[in-house]
Amino acid sequence: MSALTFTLKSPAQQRIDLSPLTPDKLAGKSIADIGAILLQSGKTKLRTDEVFAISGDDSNGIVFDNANHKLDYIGSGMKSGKITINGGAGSYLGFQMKKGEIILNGDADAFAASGMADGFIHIKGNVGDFLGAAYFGERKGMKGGTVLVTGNAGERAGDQMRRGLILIEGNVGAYCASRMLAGTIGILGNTGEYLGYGMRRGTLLVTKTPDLHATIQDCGTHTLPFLNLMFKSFAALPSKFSKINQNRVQRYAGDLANDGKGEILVLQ
Amino acid sequence: MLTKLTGGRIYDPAHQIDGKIMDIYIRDGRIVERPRADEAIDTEYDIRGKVVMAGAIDMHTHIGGGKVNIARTMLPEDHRGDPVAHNEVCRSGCGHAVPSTLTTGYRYAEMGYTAGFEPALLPVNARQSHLEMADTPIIDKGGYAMIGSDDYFLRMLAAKKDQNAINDYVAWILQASQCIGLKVVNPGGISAFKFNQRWLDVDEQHVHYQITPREILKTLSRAVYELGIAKPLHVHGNNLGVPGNVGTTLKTMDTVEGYPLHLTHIQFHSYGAEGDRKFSSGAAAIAEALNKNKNISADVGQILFGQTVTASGDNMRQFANAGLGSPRKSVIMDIECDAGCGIVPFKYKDENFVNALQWAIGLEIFLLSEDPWRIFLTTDHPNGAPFTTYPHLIRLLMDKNFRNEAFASLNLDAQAMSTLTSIDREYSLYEIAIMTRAGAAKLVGLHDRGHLGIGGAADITVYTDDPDREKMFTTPDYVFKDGELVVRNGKVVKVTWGATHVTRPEFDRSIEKDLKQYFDKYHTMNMENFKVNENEIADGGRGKIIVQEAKGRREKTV
Amino acid sequence: MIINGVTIDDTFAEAFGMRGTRVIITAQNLKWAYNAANAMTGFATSVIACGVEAGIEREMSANETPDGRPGVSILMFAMGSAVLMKQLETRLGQCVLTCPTAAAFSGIDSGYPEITKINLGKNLRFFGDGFQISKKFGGKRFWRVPVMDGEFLTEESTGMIRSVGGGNFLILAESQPQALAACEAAIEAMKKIPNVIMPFPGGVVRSGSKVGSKYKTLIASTNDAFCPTLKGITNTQLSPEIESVMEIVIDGLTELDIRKATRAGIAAACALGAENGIKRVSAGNYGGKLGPYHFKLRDIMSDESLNDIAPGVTA
Amino acid sequence: MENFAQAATIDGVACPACGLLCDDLKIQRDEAGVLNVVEKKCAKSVAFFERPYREKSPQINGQPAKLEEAIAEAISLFKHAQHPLISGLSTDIYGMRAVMNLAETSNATIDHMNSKSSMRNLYVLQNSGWQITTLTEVRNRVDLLVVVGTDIVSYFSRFFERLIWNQESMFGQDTATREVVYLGGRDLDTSAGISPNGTKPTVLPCDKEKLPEVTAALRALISGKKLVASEVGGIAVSDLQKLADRLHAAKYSVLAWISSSLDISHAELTIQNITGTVEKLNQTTRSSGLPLSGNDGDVGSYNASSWISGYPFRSSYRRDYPDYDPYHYNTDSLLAEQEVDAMIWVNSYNPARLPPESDVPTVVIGHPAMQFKQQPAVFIPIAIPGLDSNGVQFRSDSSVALPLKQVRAASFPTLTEVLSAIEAGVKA
Repeated sequence: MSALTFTLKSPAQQRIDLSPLTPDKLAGKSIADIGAILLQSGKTKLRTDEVFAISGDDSNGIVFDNANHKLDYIGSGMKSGKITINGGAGSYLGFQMKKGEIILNGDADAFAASGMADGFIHIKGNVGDFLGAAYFGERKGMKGGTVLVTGNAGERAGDQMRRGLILIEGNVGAYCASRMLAGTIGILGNTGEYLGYGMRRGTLLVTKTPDLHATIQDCGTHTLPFLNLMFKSFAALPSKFSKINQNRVQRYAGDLANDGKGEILVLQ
Repeated sequence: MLTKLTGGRIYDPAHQIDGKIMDIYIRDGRIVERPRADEAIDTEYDIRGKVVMAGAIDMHTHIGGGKVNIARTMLPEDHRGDPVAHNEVCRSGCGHAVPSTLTTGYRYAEMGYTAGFEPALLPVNARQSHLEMADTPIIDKGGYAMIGSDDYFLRMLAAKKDQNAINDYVAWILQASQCIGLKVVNPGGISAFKFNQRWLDVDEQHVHYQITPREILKTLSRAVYELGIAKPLHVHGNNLGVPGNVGTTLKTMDTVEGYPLHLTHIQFHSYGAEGDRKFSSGAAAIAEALNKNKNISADVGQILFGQTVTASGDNMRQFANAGLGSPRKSVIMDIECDAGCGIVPFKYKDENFVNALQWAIGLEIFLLSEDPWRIFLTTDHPNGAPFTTYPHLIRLLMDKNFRNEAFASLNLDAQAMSTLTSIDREYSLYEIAIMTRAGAAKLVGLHDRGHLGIGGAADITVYTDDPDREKMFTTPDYVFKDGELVVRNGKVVKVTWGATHVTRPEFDRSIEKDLKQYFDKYHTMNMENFKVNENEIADGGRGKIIVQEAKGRREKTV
Repeated sequence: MIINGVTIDDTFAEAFGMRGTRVIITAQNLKWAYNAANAMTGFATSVIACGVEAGIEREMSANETPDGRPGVSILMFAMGSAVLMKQLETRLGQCVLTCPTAAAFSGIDSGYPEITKINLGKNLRFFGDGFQISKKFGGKRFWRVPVMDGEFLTEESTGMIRSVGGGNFLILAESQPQALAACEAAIEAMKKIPNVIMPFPGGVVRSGSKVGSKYKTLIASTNDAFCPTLKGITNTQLSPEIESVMEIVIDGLTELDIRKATRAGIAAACALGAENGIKRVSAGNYGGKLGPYHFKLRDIMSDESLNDIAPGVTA
Repeated sequence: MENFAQAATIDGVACPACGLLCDDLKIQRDEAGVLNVVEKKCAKSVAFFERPYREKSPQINGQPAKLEEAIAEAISLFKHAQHPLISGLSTDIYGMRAVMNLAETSNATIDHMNSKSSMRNLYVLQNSGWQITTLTEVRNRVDLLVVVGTDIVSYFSRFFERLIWNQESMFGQDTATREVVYLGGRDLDTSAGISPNGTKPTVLPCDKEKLPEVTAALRALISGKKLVASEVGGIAVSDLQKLADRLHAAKYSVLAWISSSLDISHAELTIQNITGTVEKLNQTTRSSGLPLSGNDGDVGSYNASSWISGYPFRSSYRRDYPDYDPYHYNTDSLLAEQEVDAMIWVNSYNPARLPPESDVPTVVIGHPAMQFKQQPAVFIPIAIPGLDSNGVQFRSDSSVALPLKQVRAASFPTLTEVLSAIEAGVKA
């Protein structure tokens, strides 16, 4: 068995919705069946084999080669298996993902891990805005699982995040953790303005002292035993986060405008 | 063009026809006499063995206007779950809790409904309501103008203006807003909330106007009666949803002193405060009062489980309920010193004690109310459930076993508080035809609808008799709207545009002098622009107005 | 059977099914872990009046515990799940939540066929008055409750399994000091066995009981057949030279754990031998009618396989 | 049928030049069709009504063309596009209906020229909802007006005249005692906030970029939280606390903002702090938000789109059903990414609102006075609702829709006529 591999034939003008191509949806299908699956692009529907050269037979491990930022909804709603993307990914990577694993060797566009329920996403490049945020109108963003970003993340990362873990090795843009409800976001790089704006609950772990707005207030320096547990849980991750072992933090809490039970922990 | 429906089993309660095999002839949108033998039948439908009823009429459904559209706008996540693709006949849209206007029309028609009435049309927002209803295809529509918390009326009442003056204002409002009925929501309460009153019972005074809901109800029900408007005053009472509000509702029945009164979504007003959780069924008391007071009618406002959204003019109560919403968001508005609105998404759950009991209370009211001419089948769409659940609701009423099975899966504490399973009644097809056709037409005052008599509009629904009543009422074989076949096998085959029903009791035109001054002094719109012109509804050739008779003033006061 | 001059009676200990759980308590150092654990397992000798039987199982080094601090594991047993859950919450709340630097974690997550999740800190979190914070690591939920010394950290739940309580043996000796010395030796040896506790003071109970009493309201009373001062007036089980009898009661997560502990304990007592006044080892039972578990002393003492450390016994 | 060749004085004219949609204007028309606003004028209404009427023919690539030719050209551009966009959408409800029909038939995405600001409010509506009020309520009830981040009059000239300093109010309030507070913004024209009895408004200025912090602080104070900071965005916390106390004491406070003036990124979060403040206040007293918008028909446009498709603008018919993605379906990024390959730009009211410059072939259907820097592929001048044709427009508060009346003779086709012709061609 070799990985079911989709190699993009040529760069697309219009974004292509790849939500039909997940391991669980392709299980048991022949290459011919898969080739005939229609993918929305612009106003038209393209056959999968028009868009991709298809090879391999193991739908439990899908590979997209030569991929780019016009390929949306990769791994959307996926329930099992693994998707590896070589190149880049468009928006909605792992949208409302239920389980499984996505490895992106490249950058992703906006709304990656939006509404994600469980599973693991590793973005080895940068990711756009609204990482782990909610679909429009919904009150909860990411609800579980782990997202690891080796590069930088855009604005509003973790907006309305409800549960789960986002670890960003690089920098994050403005309004990271806006309206966050719960869960944990770790950031090793720089943070943008209005960090934790409207944060209701949840934990932000940063290594550099951020500029904070007035409704997030200092609660002093503390040694927090739970950090031991947390860093232990990071140990197996392919990430710089696995090296952290320190439980002394400056604790800021807020956003007081929004009941104020979130925390920003700055590693000392 | 002559069409014959051959051999169907007819249920036409307006003519006391209960399952008789008859032929129906249609010409130019009307039901006609059997033609002469030499007249050619252009189209014949062999419907032998099928059940035939007039097109169904939803006498209370929120299908157009500000709060409905706010509900639509604020729920993209709900639409996303029910996208409606276009086909060769129908345009696309969205379904579920608050469908897009086009989809609303299609889905009503596909269930055999040929008319629906927006029960809370704010006069100040009438133009929008009619615009939305104009974009609702196939079915006929109409609105009940909502007053009773508007400053102009409350001023008149506080100033003890003569009933004739009130009647003139009511008639003017109906004309200006192009409506067929009059509605009052939480009488006086919407206004009271703007003065920071959080509660208003039937005999409590409004802090500013020093008047009570009782006076409002009495005056308006009398106005409706004296103007000869067929549709009794449509009342959403005080204290909606409040445990123990059954007392308020019984008092509300008394306020009108014998004038006709329609209590809408009465389920939400039939709660006791007994038991450990201080929430119990008041259905028995309500049904008993309904059975006794022949001047009172009601629709139920049944709740059914699942996600929906509540949209109401009652911003006082919606504000109080906003915290219970799911997902947790709400829009609460004060509107133009005229009305208000509140929109709160809601998810009714069968494992929830209160929701489960609400479900049982609604069904108890249906089953304990003896006169199907005075009780109507509604979910208060979308407040209790989307209108697309009607076939399911019909099955609950017609099939005791089905009902009892559903009951058995409810919250156990709620089961213990309900006597539903002790009620053996099953609605007959004839009774369903009364509730959803003949009775509804009579109530609203649609003289040419809701029946299959000669001269009636050919709004006709043909079903395959199926012991699974949900299936039967979900997928009619044929639906004719004004004589045209619009639905076949539960799918729209032709899109037509229904009419808007209004009524126009006469009034003293000179009242506009005072009204104009009032508008200029206090309002932010011109009185002339407040009025919706008939041409606006007929605009684009897709709408027309049908004026239903109002039999003039009956007993003028001196 | 005679070991080192000590007669092993041909009898059995009769034990009951119980519900058992393990909790790991950590703290800044062992001293404070013990302070919490001792309090939590205090007054927990017998279900008859304490609700639960509890004890410290063993010490844990920093690299064994979830939060990397030193700690101890405690076992707690009760006759039913409801009472166990209630006692666990009460004791955790009064003895660990209150104890400076102490934290509590689940001690049973896997390794048993049927594990029921029971509340550990789940309801204690409300002490946080809304300021409590939940965190989930490795599929397990933890609560951080702000308290005056920092944060009380507790796992949300721990595992409860069907286990065995009331394993026992009696040491019959020629004098009270000799009986006690044998018990001490037995307890020392038994403490090395995982998954068991000996819930009585110092692991030893002197007030062995029988079922029933002349007083209608009492369900148990002194085991007069083993009371040396009554030798002449009761239907005694004691030979004339026996002056003192002491009992060791064992609760264990499994039947096998109790067998191992029993063997280790009797062996240690017997090592002192008849020359130190240890004459007999017996066990308490009710004729086999009440408890489903029968620990036959002679079988246990002849079963060499019990010396092995069984797999899966790590805490 | 009115004879537009006759001079006339027209009362009660509704003015769609801004979202207040004042319908108390008096307009004079001379025999030549020249219009003068004679009563209740403001700069915007004068610009709108008094701009001289000029005949103008459609254009293809800047060259005059017949209407049929221009429509044919638009059809060929639109029909073959892989992802067409209809943007601008400055029109009335009748025009929007035609937009929706064409959008569905051509599988187009739709967006409004003001969507960047409209979405700030719509995001709030869709996420948390809000508690708001309407113009007549403000006119008759407000006792404390807090204006956030704007002076209002730069956008809505007659706001104070019509809604705050009105002489009479329904409930006997002495309107001159109404209090006005400007919170945030710089260099505001606060003169309109001076009461007729000379009382000056409270002005608490700050940079717009600090409004997220200032509104958060106010909400925290309203909720009874204590702030460590002594000033926020240059405003003393003690001043904010005074404002919080006044809000708690007011009987019907109104917190007004203008989404287009809140031109800071992620402004919806700031608006949520305003609406959150209102929500908190309503636990004990009455308070309402007042989102002001409605210019270029944006409120009517999203309302009509919502009832027809379920979604406001920034939605699309490129699938067989409407879908909604306000992040991606926005004109600027669709053009920048070349995701769309043909655009129709609809602009009825304000000729200055040009389509964004891009390489994407563009059909402009709009105000005859539009002057282009970048010549569109096709330009079709149309009748202006409320001037050259009848129409219906929604007011800022979304609760009131008013008829727009034709007030002069005009030879331009309506947007509906043009779009319906294009739709017929796309369908064929």
